[in-house]
Amino acid sequence: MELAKSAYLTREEHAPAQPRLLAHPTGKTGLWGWLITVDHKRIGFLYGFFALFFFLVGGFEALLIRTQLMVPNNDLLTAQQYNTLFTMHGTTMIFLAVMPLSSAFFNFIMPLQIGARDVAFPRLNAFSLWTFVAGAIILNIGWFLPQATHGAPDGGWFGYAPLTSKTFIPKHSIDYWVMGLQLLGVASIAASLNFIVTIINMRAPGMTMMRLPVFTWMTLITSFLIILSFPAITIALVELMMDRNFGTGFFEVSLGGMPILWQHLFWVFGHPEVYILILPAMGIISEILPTFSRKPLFGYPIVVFSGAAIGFLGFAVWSHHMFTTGMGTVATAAFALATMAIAVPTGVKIFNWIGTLWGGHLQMRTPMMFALGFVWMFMIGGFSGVMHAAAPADAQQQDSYFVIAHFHYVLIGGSLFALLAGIHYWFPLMFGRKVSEFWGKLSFWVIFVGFNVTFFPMHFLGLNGMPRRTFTYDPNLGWNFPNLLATIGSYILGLGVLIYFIVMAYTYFRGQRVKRDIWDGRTLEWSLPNPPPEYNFRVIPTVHARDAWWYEKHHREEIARENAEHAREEDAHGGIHMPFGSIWPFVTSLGILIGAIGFSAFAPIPGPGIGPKLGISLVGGAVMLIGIYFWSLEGNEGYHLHLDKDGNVIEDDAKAHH
Amino acid sequence: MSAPSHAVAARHDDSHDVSKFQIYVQIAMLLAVITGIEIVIVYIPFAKWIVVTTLVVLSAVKFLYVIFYFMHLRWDKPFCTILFFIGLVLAGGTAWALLMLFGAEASLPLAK
Amino acid sequence: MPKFLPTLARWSRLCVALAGIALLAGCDYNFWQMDGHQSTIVVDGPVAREQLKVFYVTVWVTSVIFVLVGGALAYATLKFRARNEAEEHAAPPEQSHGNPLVELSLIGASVLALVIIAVPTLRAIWYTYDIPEADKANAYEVTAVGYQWWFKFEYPAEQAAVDANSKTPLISANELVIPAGRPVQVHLRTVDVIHSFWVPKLAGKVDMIPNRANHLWLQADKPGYYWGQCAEYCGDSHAVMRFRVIALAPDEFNQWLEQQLQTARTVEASAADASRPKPQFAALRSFGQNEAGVTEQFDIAPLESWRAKQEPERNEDPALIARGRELFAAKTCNTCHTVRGHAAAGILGPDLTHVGSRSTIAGGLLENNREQLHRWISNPAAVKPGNKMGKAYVDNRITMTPEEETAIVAYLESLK
Amino acid sequence: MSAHAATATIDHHHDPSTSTGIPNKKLLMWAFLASDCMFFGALISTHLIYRLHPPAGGLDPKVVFSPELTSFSTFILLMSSLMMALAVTAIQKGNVKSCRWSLLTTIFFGLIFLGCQVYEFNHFVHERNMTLSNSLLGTTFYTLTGTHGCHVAIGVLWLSLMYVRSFKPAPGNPWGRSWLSHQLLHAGVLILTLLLTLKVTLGLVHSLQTEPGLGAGISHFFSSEFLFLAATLIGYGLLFWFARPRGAVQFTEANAIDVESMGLYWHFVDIVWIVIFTAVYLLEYI
Ligand code: HEA
Ligand code: HEA
Ligand code: HEC
Ligand code: CUA
Ligand SMILES: [Cu+2]
Repeated sequence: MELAKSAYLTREEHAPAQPRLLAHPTGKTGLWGWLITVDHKRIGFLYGFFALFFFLVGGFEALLIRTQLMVPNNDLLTAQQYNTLFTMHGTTMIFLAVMPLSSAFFNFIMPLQIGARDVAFPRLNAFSLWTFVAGAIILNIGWFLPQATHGAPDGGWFGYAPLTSKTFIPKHSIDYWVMGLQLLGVASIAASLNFIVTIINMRAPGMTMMRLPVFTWMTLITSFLIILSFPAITIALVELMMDRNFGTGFFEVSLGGMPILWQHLFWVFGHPEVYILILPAMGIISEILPTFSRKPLFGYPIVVFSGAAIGFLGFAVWSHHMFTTGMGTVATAAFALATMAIAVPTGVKIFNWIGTLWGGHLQMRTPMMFALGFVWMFMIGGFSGVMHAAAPADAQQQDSYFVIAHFHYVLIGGSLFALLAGIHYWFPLMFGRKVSEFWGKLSFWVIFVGFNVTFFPMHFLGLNGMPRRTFTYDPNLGWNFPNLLATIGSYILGLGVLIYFIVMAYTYFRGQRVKRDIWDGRTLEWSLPNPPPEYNFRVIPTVHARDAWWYEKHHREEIARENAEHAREEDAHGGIHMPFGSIWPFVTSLGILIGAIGFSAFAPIPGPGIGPKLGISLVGGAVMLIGIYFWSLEGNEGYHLHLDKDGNVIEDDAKAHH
Repeated sequence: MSAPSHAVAARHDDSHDVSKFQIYVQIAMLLAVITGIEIVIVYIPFAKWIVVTTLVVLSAVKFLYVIFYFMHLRWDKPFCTILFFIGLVLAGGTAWALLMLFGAEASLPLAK
Repeated sequence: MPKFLPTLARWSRLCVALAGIALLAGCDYNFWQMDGHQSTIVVDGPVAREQLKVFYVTVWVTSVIFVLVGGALAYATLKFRARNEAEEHAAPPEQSHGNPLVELSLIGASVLALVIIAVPTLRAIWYTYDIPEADKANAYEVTAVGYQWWFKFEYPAEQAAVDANSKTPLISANELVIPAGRPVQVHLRTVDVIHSFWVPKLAGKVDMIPNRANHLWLQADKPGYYWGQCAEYCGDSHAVMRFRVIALAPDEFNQWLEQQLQTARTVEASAADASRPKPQFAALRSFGQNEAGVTEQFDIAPLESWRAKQEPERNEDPALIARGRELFAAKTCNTCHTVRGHAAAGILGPDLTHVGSRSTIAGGLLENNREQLHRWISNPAAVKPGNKMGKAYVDNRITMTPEEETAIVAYLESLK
Repeated sequence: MSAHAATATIDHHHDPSTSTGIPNKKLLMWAFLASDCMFFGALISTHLIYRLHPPAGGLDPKVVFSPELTSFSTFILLMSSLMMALAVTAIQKGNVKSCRWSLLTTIFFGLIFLGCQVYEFNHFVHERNMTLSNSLLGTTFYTLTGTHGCHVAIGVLWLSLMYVRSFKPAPGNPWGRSWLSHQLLHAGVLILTLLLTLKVTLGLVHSLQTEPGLGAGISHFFSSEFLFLAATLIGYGLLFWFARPRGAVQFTEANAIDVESMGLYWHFVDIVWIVIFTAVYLLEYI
């Protein structure tokens, strides 16, 4: 039976055999289709969509910051507005832009790289997505509420106690921050558990751990960092929330609390967090450089191992953010040395990337430009990191613009460049179209120049004593020119970003169509047609070598024989298993959102008044429980697809399977 | 997805299945006894360090029995053990480091 | 070769050229010299110097690595680049997988480079933490207390007169006066949130954390006037929480102390005054939000300007000052401010006993002159958003006519 | 896989559909527990740090705590762990009935533990004057043990749902049509009955403690808790009715992995208590 050409089936055609109270929604189109989707590629796309949106928002906030600082004693913004802006800029960029953008690639690319048809728990994946969206909403909700009593978060992105206590910021702004981050934590942990199980358990036959593509390895390590570091901030936030709403004394000096504890708990999370931001980027770079050098990654095992070493060491250095808190000599020395040690595994990666280029045939395509830009910029950012690690020098640099320069070099020159490279690199796979080389490279150069003009002068500003988080400065301190320069740079950077986005949007609709595997790729995702079908692999591939697809391309007959045999086997076992879509993850997240709004927006300002708070929270809790209940009743059922040899769906049966 | 026949065979020479019930009950008794010892020992006027060490060791024994038997790490693939111990060791290490940091003289809170 | 490449090359060359010009044009007087008032590069004390040395070590080591690694990277990129269509489509190169020997030796080299950084780092950690044993006896002790958003300075060793028969440790605000050439131990405390004490030219910062006894030490090589700033985000007006450190030669320091230990100066009306012409006050100017509170002249010789502040003005108006003193109580200023000897003992705001002798007010934000005093007391909330004095104006319903303001300003200026 | 599972024996230590042979759910649970270690690590650290630096004039835990009750609930939690382990073995052998009984006992012990905790908190607040916000000890103690209590409560909820799910009729079972409403009702009655049990038990303990003499205590108990007692008994009657045999169910040996992952969670909650019992309670007495 010849059905539709695509694998996108309608609900009627696949009504389940058994009558049921709540039939599985199987719609594949329209808004409903997006809400119920459990397809890792669509979820990845949604992550990317929201992340890029919030990147623009965060960038817009940055431009406002820079405009305020363009000239001394500017009064474009009030102190209050400025403080809100940098808090939200930092929080947005880290939690709502870079992390979810990495997550977009984890979702979209990782299962394809290991030869899987989906992640291990597709509905949990949808739940992570929607909970992330809920967290983003809570974080930003304050913009739209009365500023005097609500307002967006304004305690700085690391929200040091006791400034964030009710005594000093009685508004709800901090409650939104607490709840927002809490939800983002839930989303990230759930997603990461899923990725860990997927990578460890869902690999195609022959895909041993030491054959995993480096990007997948970095996904795994990042996921571990997330599940092991987020609990620390979750607990810190719980304690803060208790202090704010239930009068506990965790950070309350009058009861004997020690606010320094917040800093420790925050940075126990915070430092691994920065590696959560950079490791996926390093993974992307480790895919792009070999592809465009047309040779395997230099020293694969040691690159993988150094990634793990960075992740592990990352848990032992948190106090380098606290060198100025008077920890005493021994602790300071220990953390300084541990921090420096991280330069070694990081250096290994840089060396191996250069080794990869060495002797290759470098094709200077746009992704490659961004990747090379990454290596340069990240190196500079890393060096200023080592300067911070030298604790006595850091006593002068901490909380100055030198830190701002350091981390924007690693975050933009590092993480962001790699993510932009990744978008260019995988765009043809995701959408079947390719960005024009000219416009791609142009956006690269404008971003590259703008970035350096913005942030290089900040090193000098910091060394010349300009503290961060200051909405104004006096004209007599020698900071005028570098600030002006930085602001001009940020406009250039903004222009570059704008070009980048316009080009992407244009390409999405009108760009040049390309055939599969346009870069002559090395890893399995390139073996798929673009865009990949819902079931990813017609036949689960058998992996024979590290660069699996490269090997397949050079052993075509052997692979064809193998695949035909596997296809027969699979058909005999019922065909391709596909999970049903489900609305319950969305409902669960919706319940969480409602509950969190109740909990943050109506937290008692001082006194008890818990009426509306309790009410709304309970409604949210009930919705959440309903979601979970029906979700668990659904069981992991799905339907089967059978394909003909051209990949058309020839038959499918909705027989529930386990 | 058929279970390979050797797996089925392997299952049968696993004698632990037969006596699992007894094992569990015995371990539960052991754990109860250890708990009893713990409660008693804190009241015995030994040197402080002896009591602390004993308590830590006894708790660790209970802990290990539960994870290796009740949670059958003993019979599962070692990977599960590794996975859990990554978290356990990091959590323990972090807790230890925090206690050291706060124990250092430089971080004593202000005397009132 | 794709036809866009020449265009692209032209574009990028233009961009790089523009960037270069922009950077070179940075002949702003101290962009490259790095000798601003808060410079960490041009420093005046042993602690800051030690920290700078460590910084230079890191700069040199990383620069060398940058040249080597960057060189290799640049070389590889240029050398192995596909230059034309044919090279783009050439057969792939040898699929080599790595070279353990190279990798191990690079790891070794990195470790070595880190050791070069680590050794001076460790030395400096111990040196900057505490005053060297030999100098301890010579050290001078002060306590700095952070408030949202100003600094209180206590001199525990100095007993100041409250009235004829009681004394209290000397307290000042926003300007820390220290003896030059002597190590100074600064105890760091806070009454509310976390602040950080930072005088870049003298020493790196240490935070003031609630429920924690932090300290730092610093020393000024020679007499001088130093800029400082709170370096930890502490709420709305963190950006304008500044202070000054004034280092004086021993004699001058003692002289200053002597003056500060006195109770507040009381200007008596004398017969001579009646005949003296009344001072003319300039018309009050209204300031824009965030308008600079400092003048350029001040910067040229700040220490001299500070010294000039120590002397009483020549033509004071005793009647006006006396009126100001009355108003200071009438307007409830004394509930928050201390003026030793003038029946004002509030502790929520800075001690004003000798406010006239300070070169700045409002936490180092405004130069201490008639105009800025007017600006401050007429609307403190406009100068420092969220500050307690602004709140007090609302809570206590403090309003002032320009005449009253003038009187209070005259009074404050008389408090030398 | 389900069709297959019904016919062949299942190897509970090897799942051939995954790369490592470890079932996905088990791996997920172990990874989560690794993460949970960090949660409790941070909380326990907070508590211990403030015990290391107690504020001047703070409460003395030796005065506040009552070791007898805590030892009792520790013992109860251990026993619940045993029952949980037995539930897993039972279902692995395909013995649904024995599994159900073990689950119920586990739930019951879990509830007793929770009851003890509620009692303890209540006692500390009213008798020992330690509240969440009047002392740092209260702050860290309640937050830490309360978080553990939340874990237990979630576990109890999960166990209850699993118990109810074990009655879900197999396909082809004639009364399968109405199972959803039936199941909802069953779950509701179960949870309500258990809560009532808890309430009644607490009431009994309270009466015995506050009234002079056994007889007075019991009569006070009957007079004050009569309605609750009656409701509880009705609840148990309904539960028996719900649990009457009605043909084949879906819950089989193949669900062993579900029970097992839940068991992992439950045992973890137990080992966290082992640590808390030592670090929070016992260490204070030396
Ligand atoms: C992507 C994120 C990212 C990454 C990868 C890093 C990487 C590093 N960071 Fe950074 N860091 C941040 C993000 C990041 N950081 C952020 C966001 C903050 C500020 C938070 C805030 O306060 O708001 C911060 C702050 C910060 C501080 C605190 C500063 C302060 O507040 O006082 C310190 C201190 O040690 C530090 C150090 C380092 C070090 C040593 C590395 C190393 O991992 C770098 C290693 C890399 C190299 C060294 C380059 C390549 C190596 C070679 C070529 C080999 C040879 C080199 C040598 C032997 C030197 N960082
Ligand atoms: C990944 C993280 C990330 C990224 C990508 C960025 C990107 C940028 N950041 Fe950010 N930054 C942080 C993380 C990041 N930052 C953090 C963590 C802090 C600390 C916060 C704190 O102290 O609490 C910080 C702080 C910070 C400061 C210091 C504020 C202060 O301390 O007072 C400054 C100042 O210049 C700055 C500038 C910029 C600029 C110019 C960009 C640019 O790269 C932005 C480029 C993007 C654009 C310019 C967007 C272009 C969009 C348009 C042109 C269209 C806009 C229109 C609409 C939305 C409708 N950042
Ligand atoms: C809350 C009570 C409060 C009241 C009432 C109050 N002040 Fe203040 N005052 C402060 C605080 C707090 C500051 C420090 C503000 C800052 O710099 O952030 C201050 C600063 C000052 C300063 C600058 C001192 C310095 O060295 O920086 C002057 C001058 C001053 N007040 C004068 C007055 C006068 C005159 C009045 C009455 C009309 C008054 N104050 C009423 C709290 C108060
Ligand atoms: Cu005080 Cu910033
Ligand atoms: Cu860090």
